[in-house]
Amino acid sequence: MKLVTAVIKPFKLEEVREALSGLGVSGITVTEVKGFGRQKGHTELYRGAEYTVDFLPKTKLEIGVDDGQLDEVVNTIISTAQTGKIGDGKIFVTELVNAIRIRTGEAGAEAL
Amino acid sequence: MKLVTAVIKPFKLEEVREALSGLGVSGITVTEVKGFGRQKGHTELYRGAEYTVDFLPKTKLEIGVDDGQLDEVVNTIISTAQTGKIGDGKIFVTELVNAIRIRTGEAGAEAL
Amino acid sequence: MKLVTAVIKPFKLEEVREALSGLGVSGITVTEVKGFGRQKGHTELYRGAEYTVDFLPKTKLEIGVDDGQLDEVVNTIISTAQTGKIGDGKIFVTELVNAIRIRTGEAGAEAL
Amino acid sequence: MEQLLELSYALDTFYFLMSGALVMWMAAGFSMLEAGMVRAKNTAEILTKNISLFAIACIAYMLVGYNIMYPAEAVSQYWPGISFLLGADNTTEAVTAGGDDAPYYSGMSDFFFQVVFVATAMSIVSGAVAERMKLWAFLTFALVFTAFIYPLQGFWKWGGGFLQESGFSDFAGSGVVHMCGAAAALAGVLLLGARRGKYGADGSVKPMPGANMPLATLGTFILWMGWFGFNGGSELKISNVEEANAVALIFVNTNLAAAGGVVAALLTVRLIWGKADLTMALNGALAGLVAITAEPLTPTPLLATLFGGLGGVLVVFSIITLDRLKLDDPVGAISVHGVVGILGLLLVPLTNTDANFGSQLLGIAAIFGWTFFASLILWGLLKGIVGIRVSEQEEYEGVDLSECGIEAYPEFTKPGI
Amino acid sequence: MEQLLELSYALDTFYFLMSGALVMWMAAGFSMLEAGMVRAKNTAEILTKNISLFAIACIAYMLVGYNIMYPAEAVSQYWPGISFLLGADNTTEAVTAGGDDAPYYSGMSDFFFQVVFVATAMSIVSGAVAERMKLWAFLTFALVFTAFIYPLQGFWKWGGGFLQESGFSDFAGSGVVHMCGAAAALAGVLLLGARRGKYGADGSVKPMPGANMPLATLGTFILWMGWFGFNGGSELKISNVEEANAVALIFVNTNLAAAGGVVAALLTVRLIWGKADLTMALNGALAGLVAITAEPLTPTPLLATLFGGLGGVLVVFSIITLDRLKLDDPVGAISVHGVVGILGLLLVPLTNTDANFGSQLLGIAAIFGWTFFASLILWGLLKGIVGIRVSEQEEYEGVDLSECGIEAYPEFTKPGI
Amino acid sequence: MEQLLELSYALDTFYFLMSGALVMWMAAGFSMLEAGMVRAKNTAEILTKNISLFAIACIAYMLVGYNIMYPAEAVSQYWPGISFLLGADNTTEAVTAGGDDAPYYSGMSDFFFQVVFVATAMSIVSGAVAERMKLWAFLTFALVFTAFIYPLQGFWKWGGGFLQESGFSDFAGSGVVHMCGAAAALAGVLLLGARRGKYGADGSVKPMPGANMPLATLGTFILWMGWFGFNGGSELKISNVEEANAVALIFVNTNLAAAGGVVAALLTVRLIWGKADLTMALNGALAGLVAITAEPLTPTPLLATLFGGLGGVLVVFSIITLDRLKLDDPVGAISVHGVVGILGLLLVPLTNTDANFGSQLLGIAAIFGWTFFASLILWGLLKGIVGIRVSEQEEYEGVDLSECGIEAYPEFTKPGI
Ligand SMILES: Nc1ncnc2c1ncn2[C@@H]1O[C@H](COP(=O)(O)OP(=O)(O)O)[C@@H](O)[C@H]1O
Ligand SMILES: Nc1ncnc2c1ncn2[C@@H]1O[C@H](COP(=O)(O)OP(=O)(O)O)[C@@H](O)[C@H]1O
Ligand SMILES: Nc1ncnc2c1ncn2[C@@H]1O[C@H](COP(=O)(O)OP(=O)(O)O)[C@@H](O)[C@H]1O
Repeated sequence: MKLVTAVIKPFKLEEVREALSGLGVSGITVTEVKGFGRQKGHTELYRGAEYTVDFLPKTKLEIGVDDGQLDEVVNTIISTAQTGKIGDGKIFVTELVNAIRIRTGEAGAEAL
Repeated sequence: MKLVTAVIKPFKLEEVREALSGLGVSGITVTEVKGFGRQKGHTELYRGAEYTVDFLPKTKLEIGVDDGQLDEVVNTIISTAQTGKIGDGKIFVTELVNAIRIRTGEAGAEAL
Repeated sequence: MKLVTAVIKPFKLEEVREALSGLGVSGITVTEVKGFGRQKGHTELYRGAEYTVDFLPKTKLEIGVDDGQLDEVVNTIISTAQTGKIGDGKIFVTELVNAIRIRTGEAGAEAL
Repeated sequence: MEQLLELSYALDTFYFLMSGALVMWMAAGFSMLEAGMVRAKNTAEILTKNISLFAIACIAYMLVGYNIMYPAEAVSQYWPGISFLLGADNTTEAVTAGGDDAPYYSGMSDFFFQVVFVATAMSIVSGAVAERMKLWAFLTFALVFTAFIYPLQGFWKWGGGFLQESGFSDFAGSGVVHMCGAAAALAGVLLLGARRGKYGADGSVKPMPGANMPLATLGTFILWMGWFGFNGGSELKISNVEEANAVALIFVNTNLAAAGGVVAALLTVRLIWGKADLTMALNGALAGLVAITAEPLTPTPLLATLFGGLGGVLVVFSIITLDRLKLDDPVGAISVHGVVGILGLLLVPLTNTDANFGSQLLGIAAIFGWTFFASLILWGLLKGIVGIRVSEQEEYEGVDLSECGIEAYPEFTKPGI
Repeated sequence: MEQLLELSYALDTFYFLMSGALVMWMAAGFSMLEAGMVRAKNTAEILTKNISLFAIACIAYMLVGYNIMYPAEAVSQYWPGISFLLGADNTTEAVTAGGDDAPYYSGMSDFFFQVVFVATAMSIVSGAVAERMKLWAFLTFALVFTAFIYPLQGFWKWGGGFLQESGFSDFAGSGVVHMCGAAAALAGVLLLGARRGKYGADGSVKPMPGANMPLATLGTFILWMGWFGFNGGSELKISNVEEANAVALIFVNTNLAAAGGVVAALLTVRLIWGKADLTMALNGALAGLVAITAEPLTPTPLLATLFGGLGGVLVVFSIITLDRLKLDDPVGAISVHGVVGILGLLLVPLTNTDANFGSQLLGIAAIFGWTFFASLILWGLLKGIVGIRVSEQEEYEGVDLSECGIEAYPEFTKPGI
Repeated sequence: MEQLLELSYALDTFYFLMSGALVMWMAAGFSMLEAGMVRAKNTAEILTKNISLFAIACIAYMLVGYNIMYPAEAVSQYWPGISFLLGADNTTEAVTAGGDDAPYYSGMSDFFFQVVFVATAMSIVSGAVAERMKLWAFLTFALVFTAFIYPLQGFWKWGGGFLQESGFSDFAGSGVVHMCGAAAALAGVLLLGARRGKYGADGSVKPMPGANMPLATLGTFILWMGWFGFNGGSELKISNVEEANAVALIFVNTNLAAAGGVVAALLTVRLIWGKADLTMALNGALAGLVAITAEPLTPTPLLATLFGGLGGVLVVFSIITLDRLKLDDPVGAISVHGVVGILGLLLVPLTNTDANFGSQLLGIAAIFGWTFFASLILWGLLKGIVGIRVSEQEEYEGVDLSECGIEAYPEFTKPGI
């Protein structure tokens, strides 16, 4: 099992969620985050003083997937979250030692 | 060492925290997240237009634990966070390459 | 590749970000979290009733780094985020199976 | 001379209307105060309650309440009889006839001034039962309270009933309006119970901080301002030197009592806990205002300040005590309007030689007794028939979702957290 | 006698000034209502629009608008001619001369009362075009609207133009102020289009909940209070028994119409959807107020309540219908002020025997026709020359950043989410 | 005739009381403005300061301040002597005696009107020292300022002291109230220092955006409305044609000056930075109001608009300049009330032929000098004895926690972030 962590542009969330649902992914955990990267922030102004907002709003998705599903999940995220403009985000994949469903105690692939 | 990531129902946070403290777990990092899963969202209404809120509020716990403590930590989370109703959440376990305490620079199990 | 997850004191964020930029780290994902640990919360009062706030505000950084950069990243975080007072936070390191740049589809070290 | 009488009538009517507009404004004050003192998830509902109860009060009082409170001819000193709708206004002839019996302000302006008082009394209730009471049960209560429960006791005092005859003294309504509202609130709180999680099994009190302190402060300032109409208008006349002086003194005393309440409450909390709890300062201002409402005319400004200060100290201890008794009142309405309302009534004889403690106690007993028991029965009926409390799940998720279907701050907070 | 006339003049002037101050306060009401009903990312901009449009309206009306609306001598019943700035006030001699032609209140107080009306009309527009219209295009529109478009139709009715002659009856401005503002708003919405994402290709309506319900409620209460000045002041005189009675009745009817609107709107949404949508209750209050504004004096209080209730029902259906027609009005301004404004005008003949349906229809057609088409041309010109809509990216990020460079709630929300 | 005098007395008293109520309302305006312009973590504390300073001002002025400012018999033109509490009001006989010396409004109404002015002056201070000053040190300052510092200079002008004799002209208090408050604020800011992190070592200015723009806007509208009482009431009489006309003109000019301030400030920021910074527009409105306050009666409406506009331009540059000088004033109070207050005083001779620049400069020097140095000494004493600044840790966590123990928005923000 793998844990896929994807940082995407916030307005893409709904689209990605639908695409993943289409693949049969049954669960996603979403966090609002701020991203710092190549994409530059913008300048705001307040009472004559300028300041740069370095961190941009991003949305982080965490999805536990079975090894067999990994590639299609990653590819689906790439194809739906991509705008081609800088700041589209990253996908990180880590190994899952275990996954458990709290409600039932089931562990492993059934828990996803 | 393992990193235990648990997604639970928000109102269970206090109970889980106390149970884990009881085990001697000395640190937890908590994030407010939104979960999408089998549990369905609810319908709201605004000026005559209905809409579904798909994402439900969940709370994510991250806990770095020593390998020996892993099982009791996981079991304790299961037993305290469980309501038996859909949406109780998931536990993901990943391997930790290292853990460091910033204050002292200690690494490994002492850092937890 | 490694994923470095650092939990630090919020007011240290800017300093850490600058130090990491100095190392050539090109991306960071930041989450506002609440931490529970050895550092104790404070007591508030509302209409004659006291209560303890157990969870303290912390900031979580996630940084995907190449293996070669790991040590300097970790050391830089330690040296900039350290105040020496309790509650400075933790760094967790996990193995990255893969990293992908959504914009281009590049994978591996180039994606970081 | 006739023109002078007409002009005088016009001035008194205008003064009445302006005072009434200021009291109407208090509805906004209660709304903001309560919206600031509840948690975010119950905010849209408390706002809905506040604007609706004001609307219901206005209609019910127009239909029947006003006639109960001020009957053309009362059946007895205890029972006014029932009639409906509003009568015709004064004719120019009646006014220019002059003499002691001639009307000196518009009857419609009187209705306007009175109707905002009943709405005030009802607004007191909504805060005490906030965060757990069903919306429609509450609005049903509001209808009966404003059509009947409030007007009847109002008749006893201001409509010429037995309390008036007995020498009971209540200038602008520490009893008739404030304690009356608080009595209805207390009955509701007793039948409703505390918010879930408010009191631990070990007797501990869990704070549930209000979501928006600027709103609560704004509400207090609005009420403070509106109170100039509330007390100032209750002089009922301004058109000669003596009356104008009286109204001016009432403004000054009302303002100073509020000021005394703020300072006293703030010092009290500072001495006890070492912090300056803003919500107590706000309650202190209102307590000062309630304390002076029973008699804003006979105290000197210095005494008015002290009376207000007494109210400010009392309200702090009352709020803590009610919490010890597990009487859960999220905004402190019962303490501010009820406990301090009684204080205000008992202070009257100290400066007003026409008043005495016996009559004051009688008035307190009559108003509290009637309002409390009538309300208890009404809340009880509602509880039996439709239920007055939302379900545990609804309370947990917030009544905004279950009752109103909307969130008050959809972008600032996460639902259900 | 002379002193009596002077005193009477002073009272009427003071009554006018107080009424005007209450109407000025409505500017705060519109600001809060609109700020509460838009999303957080567009809040600073709508506030900027509101305070600026008020300022622009005051200056434009002083420079030329007032003279167009109330010309010293009109060129014809259709065209008043143009002149600038304000004239001198009444002399003591003119006042104390007495008689039917003698001025009985200060001309400056009249200007003050009138200028806040034009600002009210303009405030109606800002809500309907919120969240997507460019700031400076909007302010340019405000300038022309308040200097010229509004005053011309105002002249037709209140300045002694052909609508006045035709027997068209509009006491305080359901048509001249409210429907006029709504007509300008409608023209703007048509040329501007809906907010991105508001209407799905499949005809679905996507809700975009307002960010701050307490603010929206506060705004409604402010408007409710200010309306006492709006309608009450429109009697123009209070200084004798008859006039004082009239003003008092207007206060009572205005208040009850609002109350009727709240209750009716709330019951309507409850019956349709089973929830008590607060925003509809707020729109109901305003609808009740607009419905009674065309004639607050001849209905009985009971009828006023019912008329307000009609407004409250109508506004709910109007809001849903406009959404079906994909006319995107974030705050419901077109429904509240336009659709219900027409209702108000058509209700007049039911209680005012001096009015008739023919003249009312003529008035509606003339005011709507002129305002709508003049506004359409003006919006069209602005669209062609500078553009009236912000870019897609700016709309997505919120106009606060692109137009004002600041956020309304920098610590409560995350920009761009 | 006697009845006419009584009625006239009643009208003037009522006019005074309504004006006073509007000025009292400005306390809510300052509270909301300041609460909106500070960061969330310092909001409950600034609210606590505002309501407490108002209360303290009312009590201190009643106890001694009023008598210092308006002594029955002054010791000299520079020193009024000290006495306590309020005297008896006018008798009917004195009023109906008629003649030039007869009192024409209630003395209590005068006190009421005056007391809200001193509270206004003190409210100016709280904004400038926000986010870092200790609560109790501030309240101690408020006590001495309102009991003594303000009343003494008020006596010099309005109480018949040497400034009055010298021909210094300040109609409603651009100097006596606004610049006086700003001078006390400036002294405080100098001893207190800037908020930590506000100014970079490299001279850069770090913005610390206010947390709640709708509140700040509401506050501005409240102040705008209240100013009608502030300036309008300062005519002191309305009961004849000339006075009524004067009050009406003051309303018109006050309103237009504010409008001019908004437009001018908005255009200025637009030209400099290309964005429409709402906070500058709000400061512009207030600057327009301050600019006209020294003389709202002699300018024409057009000139009043221009004077307001001048204020609006000046305030923008003043705010930037103070930041360059590292004088940290989170809400712009020193610029709005101090710098523009001076402008207002210097504009008087342009339209008022009774005024001259020499006397105006003397007045500015005397008021500023006395207030600034007296305040500096008082702040200095407080600094030495109890400290006036919170600790670094407290400032970082927000003064809400350390001073009040509560959060203003517990559910919207995370403490300490
Ligand atoms: N090395 C990294 N570690 C963690 N997060 C990263 C890293 N690089 C980028 N990110 C995240 O991805 C987002 C987008 O990255 P950015 O460099 O701006 O553009 P792009 O994705 O097009 O390369 C960043 O805002 C940040 O949240
Ligand atoms: N595969 C998954 N990856 C990440 N998070 C998941 C996954 N499945 C579920 N979750 C998280 O767990 C929560 C509960 O899951 P859900 O399917 O609703 O019920 P249950 O836990 O009872 O199976 C979800 O809201 C989501 O936050
Ligand atoms: N075992 C752990 N797992 C996850 N997070 C931890 C753990 N221990 C500490 N933390 C995080 O680090 C923060 C600081 O830890 P704390 O024990 O208070 O002080 P210190 O870092 O000085 O040891 C905590 O608030 C929490 O967010």
